Amino acid sequence: MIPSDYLSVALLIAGAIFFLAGTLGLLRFPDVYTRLHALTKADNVGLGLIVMGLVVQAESWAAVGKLLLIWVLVLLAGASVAHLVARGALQRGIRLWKR
Amino acid sequence: MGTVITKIPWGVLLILLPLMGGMACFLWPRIAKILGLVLTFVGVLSVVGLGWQIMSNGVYHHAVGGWGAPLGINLYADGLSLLMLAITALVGFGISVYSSGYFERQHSTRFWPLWLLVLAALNALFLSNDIFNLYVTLEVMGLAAVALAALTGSRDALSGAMRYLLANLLGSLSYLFGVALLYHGFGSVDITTLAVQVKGSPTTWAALGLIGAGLVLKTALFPLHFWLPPAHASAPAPVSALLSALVVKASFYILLRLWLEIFGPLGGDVDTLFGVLGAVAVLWGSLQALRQTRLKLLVAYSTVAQIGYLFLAFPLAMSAGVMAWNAAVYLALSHALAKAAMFLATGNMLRFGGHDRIADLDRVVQRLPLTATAFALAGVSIMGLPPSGGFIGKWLLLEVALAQGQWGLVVIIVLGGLLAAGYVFKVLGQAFTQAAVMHESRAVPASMEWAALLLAFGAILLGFLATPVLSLVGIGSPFGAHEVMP
Amino acid sequence: MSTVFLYALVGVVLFSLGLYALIVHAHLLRKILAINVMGSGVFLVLVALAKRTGEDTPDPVPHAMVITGIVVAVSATALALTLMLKLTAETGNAELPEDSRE
Amino acid sequence: MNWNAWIPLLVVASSLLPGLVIFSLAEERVRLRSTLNLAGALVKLALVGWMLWGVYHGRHYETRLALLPDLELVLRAGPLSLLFVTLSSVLWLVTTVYAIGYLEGSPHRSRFFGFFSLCVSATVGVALSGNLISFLLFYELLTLSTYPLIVHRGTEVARRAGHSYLVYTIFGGALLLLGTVWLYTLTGTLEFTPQGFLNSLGEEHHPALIVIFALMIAGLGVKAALVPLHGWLPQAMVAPAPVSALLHAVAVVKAGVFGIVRVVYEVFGVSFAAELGVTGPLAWLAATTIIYGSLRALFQDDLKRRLAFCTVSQLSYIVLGVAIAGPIATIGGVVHLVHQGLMKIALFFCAGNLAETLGIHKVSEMNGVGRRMPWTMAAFTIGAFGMMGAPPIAGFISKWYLGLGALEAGQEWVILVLAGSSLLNAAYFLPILHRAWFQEPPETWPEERKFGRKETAWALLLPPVITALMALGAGMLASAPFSPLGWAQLIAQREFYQP
Amino acid sequence: MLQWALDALLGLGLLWLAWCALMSPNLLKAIVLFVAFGLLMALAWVRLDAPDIALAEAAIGAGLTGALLLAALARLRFAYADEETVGSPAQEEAKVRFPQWLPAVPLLLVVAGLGYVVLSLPPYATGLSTEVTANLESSGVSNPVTAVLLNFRGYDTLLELVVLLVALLGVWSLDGLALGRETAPGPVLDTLSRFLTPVFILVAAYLLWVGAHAPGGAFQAGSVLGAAGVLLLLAGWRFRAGLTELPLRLVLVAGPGAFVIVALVTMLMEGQLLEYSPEQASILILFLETTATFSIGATLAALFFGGRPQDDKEHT
Repeated sequence: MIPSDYLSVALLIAGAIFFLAGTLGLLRFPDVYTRLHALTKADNVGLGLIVMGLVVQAESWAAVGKLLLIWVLVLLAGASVAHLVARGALQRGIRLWKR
Repeated sequence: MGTVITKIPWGVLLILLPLMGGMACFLWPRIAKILGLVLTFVGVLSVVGLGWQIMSNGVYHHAVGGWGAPLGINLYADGLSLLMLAITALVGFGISVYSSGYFERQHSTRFWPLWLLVLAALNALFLSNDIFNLYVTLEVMGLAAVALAALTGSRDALSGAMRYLLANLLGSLSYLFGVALLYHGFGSVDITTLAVQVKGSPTTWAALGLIGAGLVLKTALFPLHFWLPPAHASAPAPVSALLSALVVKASFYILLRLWLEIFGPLGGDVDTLFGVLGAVAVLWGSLQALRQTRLKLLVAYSTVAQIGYLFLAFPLAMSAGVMAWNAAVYLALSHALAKAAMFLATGNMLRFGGHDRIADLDRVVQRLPLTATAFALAGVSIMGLPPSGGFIGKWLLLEVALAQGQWGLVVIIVLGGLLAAGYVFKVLGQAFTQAAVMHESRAVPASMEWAALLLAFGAILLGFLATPVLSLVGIGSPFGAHEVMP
Repeated sequence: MSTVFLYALVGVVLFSLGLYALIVHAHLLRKILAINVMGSGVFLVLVALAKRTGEDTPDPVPHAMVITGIVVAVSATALALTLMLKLTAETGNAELPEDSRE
Repeated sequence: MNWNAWIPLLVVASSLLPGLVIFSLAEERVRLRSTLNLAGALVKLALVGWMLWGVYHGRHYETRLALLPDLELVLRAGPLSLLFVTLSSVLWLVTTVYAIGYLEGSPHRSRFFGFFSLCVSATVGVALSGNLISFLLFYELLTLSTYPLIVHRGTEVARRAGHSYLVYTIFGGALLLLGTVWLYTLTGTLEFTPQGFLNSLGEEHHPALIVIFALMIAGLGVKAALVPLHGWLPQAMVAPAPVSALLHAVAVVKAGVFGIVRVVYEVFGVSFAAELGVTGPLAWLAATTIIYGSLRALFQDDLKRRLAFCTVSQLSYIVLGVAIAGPIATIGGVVHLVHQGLMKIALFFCAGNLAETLGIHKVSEMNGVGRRMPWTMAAFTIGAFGMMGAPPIAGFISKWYLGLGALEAGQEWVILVLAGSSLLNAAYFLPILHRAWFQEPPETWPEERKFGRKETAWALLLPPVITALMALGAGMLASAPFSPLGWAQLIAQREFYQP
Repeated sequence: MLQWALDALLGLGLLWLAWCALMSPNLLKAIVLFVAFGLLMALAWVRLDAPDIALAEAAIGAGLTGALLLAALARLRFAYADEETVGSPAQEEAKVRFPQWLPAVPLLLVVAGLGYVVLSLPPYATGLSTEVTANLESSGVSNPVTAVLLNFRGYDTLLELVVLLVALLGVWSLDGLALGRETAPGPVLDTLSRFLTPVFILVAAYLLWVGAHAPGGAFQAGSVLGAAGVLLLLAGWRFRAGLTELPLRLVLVAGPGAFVIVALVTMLMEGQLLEYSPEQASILILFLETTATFSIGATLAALFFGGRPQDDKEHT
């Protein structure tokens, strides 16, 4: 293992932790809006960290570009879908969770 | 003149022309009817050309892409394929003529592209020598047939088509699994190559089981016939004719071809199983047909019974291969003509009277004489009475069965004929009498009556053509490999 | 057991699972799902066994077949779904009617 | 080009082609239709006459068409064939005239005459068939083309009669088919051969041959109306009179009987059949049918039904003649083929006339009808006496030869059957004659149609008179060279008992 | 060992997902699970060195099939909603017709039998890979899968494009319910689709081009185009009036049509159907793939749309 590998490992583990947190939120949060919140926030960051961890390992700039593109596209899709789901839920009259 | 005819690649044209025609009909619906008629007629000519070619040069080979087996796909046509192609062309032309009068404008634009694509798939299927390619042709044919069966959009048509689609897909997947096993067991999907390679092994038997089950389901052999009557009875008349006359024959053809080339010598007792199922199908289908009160269902159940006859050849072929297969092929050919005629005639009666209740047929003989004649002549062939193609087929089958002392089959063959007479005359008997319920009648175009009549006449004519037809089927000796079996 | 046979066996089981579901379920959408699962099973068998070349590159012919198969499957699914919807519109029920003819 | 090879086919075609054309004719084209029919009948008669002359002088007329790889459709004019062909052709001409008159103004005549011609073609085909598969082909064609004639009226009764006819004949056809195919697998040939072609088969096949014989006789017995397979015949009498006359007195039922003659003489060979022990039971079956038919006829009030049961009984004379298995009995049986046809058709024509002119359908309505329709009843009387076997009418010749043949073959019991049946014949015909001639006519007839000073239309009157005269002539001129008897003797010499 | 564990896990995961998808009491869940199953299948294809199939599976098997299924479910529920009685979820429950174990017994035998057969196959078999390698040079492409699809077994592919066309003809002839526009798509979806469409097109072009020597090709590219179409349709985009008739049909037919024409022309020039001369092979294949890509994309999108597209003014 060379130093860059350690960096990768650290980033990947961090990413995985974010995913774990996001999934936990998905399972444990009380309503659709809070779940969306947990899922998208955590996953976007998690994926970013994992992409970073892989970028460190990348062999060419083209590969780096592709990895980043994936992240950007997922960010876009995730944000839009989260918006659509939330809007759909609102339109169906699902109330916000309140303590 | 002769050399020009032998140089044109008729076989390929048989596939490409209807394929292009189907697409053209889709693009320009206005010319669909004319184009369809012209192309199905050209199909008849092409088969004649192909026949000429085969008779002067022997079996037809075409290595698609120039690669040849095992890497590429081979087209192959011997006497058996030629006869299937010929019957497809003839029945196809009849169906086209009939359809040109049958469909209203909206349905017409939907019918023609699908019909031409089915025709292309049928021709491709009969010409293919590659089991995976056969799968693809089966799918083209199956999906298009389902779409055609659902064309009217009525409740019965939709549920019939749905059942048909599910059965088709299940059959295809089972077949594909068998193809996968054969390919991985013996390294080829070319039938000729496989014929050499395949040895008796668990792989072969499993492939036989899967392919056999899939094709038997598609051919609607008892007890896997459940989908056939609803689908065939609720489709528009030309589609019913197409399904009963040609589409079920296509899967039977594949089964026969694979049995002859690959599985026959290794099949074990499967032939007996086929025979037993065929026998039950003959009885069950006929009895069900007798019970029906609706004409189209009666005709559809008759198909179930007649398919049973085709399978009776399997147990008999063990020791009398050529004769038994000749009988099966003859029965298949004459059934194709007769059943097409019968469904078309039924369609005429249905249009004329607005219903197909057998008990209320209103003096059809007098008011639609050509249609009644067509039904009667087709019935003669279905019953196996002379002179007709059905008679020749049944004669050959009886001869083999008697020569081998297969008394059970003898009884089934005779009994099936009697039951067939029962259901045919159940209809004809009512056709002379006046119905209790009067109704408004609707005119039937002459093209529809004549199409039915000429097809029926073809079934009768086949009774006089045994010698040339049987010598044609012998080209390339498709059944020859089996003759030396002990 | 090698990877090849592991996946091939999974394919066999998928095929049978699909078949089971196809028989057991009445709802047409489930039947269509079942057919798709069966198809995946067959494809898996085809491709898994193609890996037995003993080299790095597997046999490409089954791969091509499976791509063909996937396209066929999606075509059939689309047709089946449309049929199902039309049938449901007619009968109010996404199941095959028991023989409804008189 | 050898024209002789096509004449048998032309004989069949001479009624087939006009028939097919007639189907397509519009209902009201009476004259064209009649012309076609009569022209066909005359052409056929001419061709048959030509062949008669030729065969008498030893020529061969044979048409062969490939049917299956090893089997051909054979039409051959031998003496036996010609006997039946001549009968059918002559009677077709007569019946056509009768039918034109009988059906005048009734609906669906194109259909009727079309199928009628088909039936005649099939009958001629049956007669000319040179092997069993050709025979089978025309035999089934006959079944199919008769059906529309039986249900012609389109009533419920007609439909049921047609149904019953089909149940019997299709079943019979299946048995015949089975027997034929089975025989073919044993011998590899089906060609009708004088003295049969089964002699060479070994002992071990004899049980199979007996079963085949039974199958074939059962199959043919349906049309020949052997008890217990006769049930369809009386029911089929719902058909119009020309149909009953030609088909149910001559063509259809004779096809069955003719088939039995063929099977016994030219498939099995009469001596081989006797060796197998199958002729004895056949003779008993025929005898039973003779007596049973006569007994049933006694109790029928419907005239056509009475005649139908009479047919059942009389047909078995022929079978009996065959089954006695001797040369003289053979002559008696074969000649009865013609004689019974002539007499019975005359009777049916008369019955049709009564129904058509006066609306009489029942025996009990026939009081004094002889005074209203003397010519018709005179013809009826000749026919009836012929049936009883009174000389010099044709029926006497048949019974005489049958009796002689039975004595020659040492089967005296047959005499008893003949005598008994003659008594019964008298018992059911004489009361009719008595009513017709010696009872007072009623005030009004059930449904009378007037034909001016004539008793009925010419087309209806001439056929019964002519056929009755022919029956008389066949009896009186029996020793002339071309008489039915002379020809039957020729057949017996040439085909069955030549050394 | 780790590899093996991964494969085993993947295999079990596939089975578990399939079982859940097939037996889930809730139809929506079943479909979502099926899509997940498809994605896992894509992973399995990667593990089996079949990246071409992985791409096709992800795009078609999971993506488009999933979209079709979901759209069908939505329309099904919409149809139910019209009627009082059928609105209940009981309709969708995994209703079982007879004792569940009854078909299970023979099916276990089938599993055992087929499993035994599969295991009985020899561990090494080259199939046709040596022939493919030997002829790859003259096929015009260096990706063996593309070579098989477009050259060695191009005839299959021609018929396969016909299958796709037939399915569309079937859907149209059934008067399928066209995708409605119940709710306004909203600005986000609109913007997203506008932004993503060029990306999709770019990806499709890339896949098409790269297919000659690396995983990718007409089917993958076509399905990406199809996905773009689906997104656009969801965002409310419709065919412009005047384009729904002949122009649309021309695009749909272009793939198989070009294939047939090439087949004819090659036959006239070389003697055999679809026989390419080695010099022209690569350009012909590219041509065929390009037309096929457009057709596949258009057909898949049209299949998703459902009914026969009509001009907007007629469509209410």
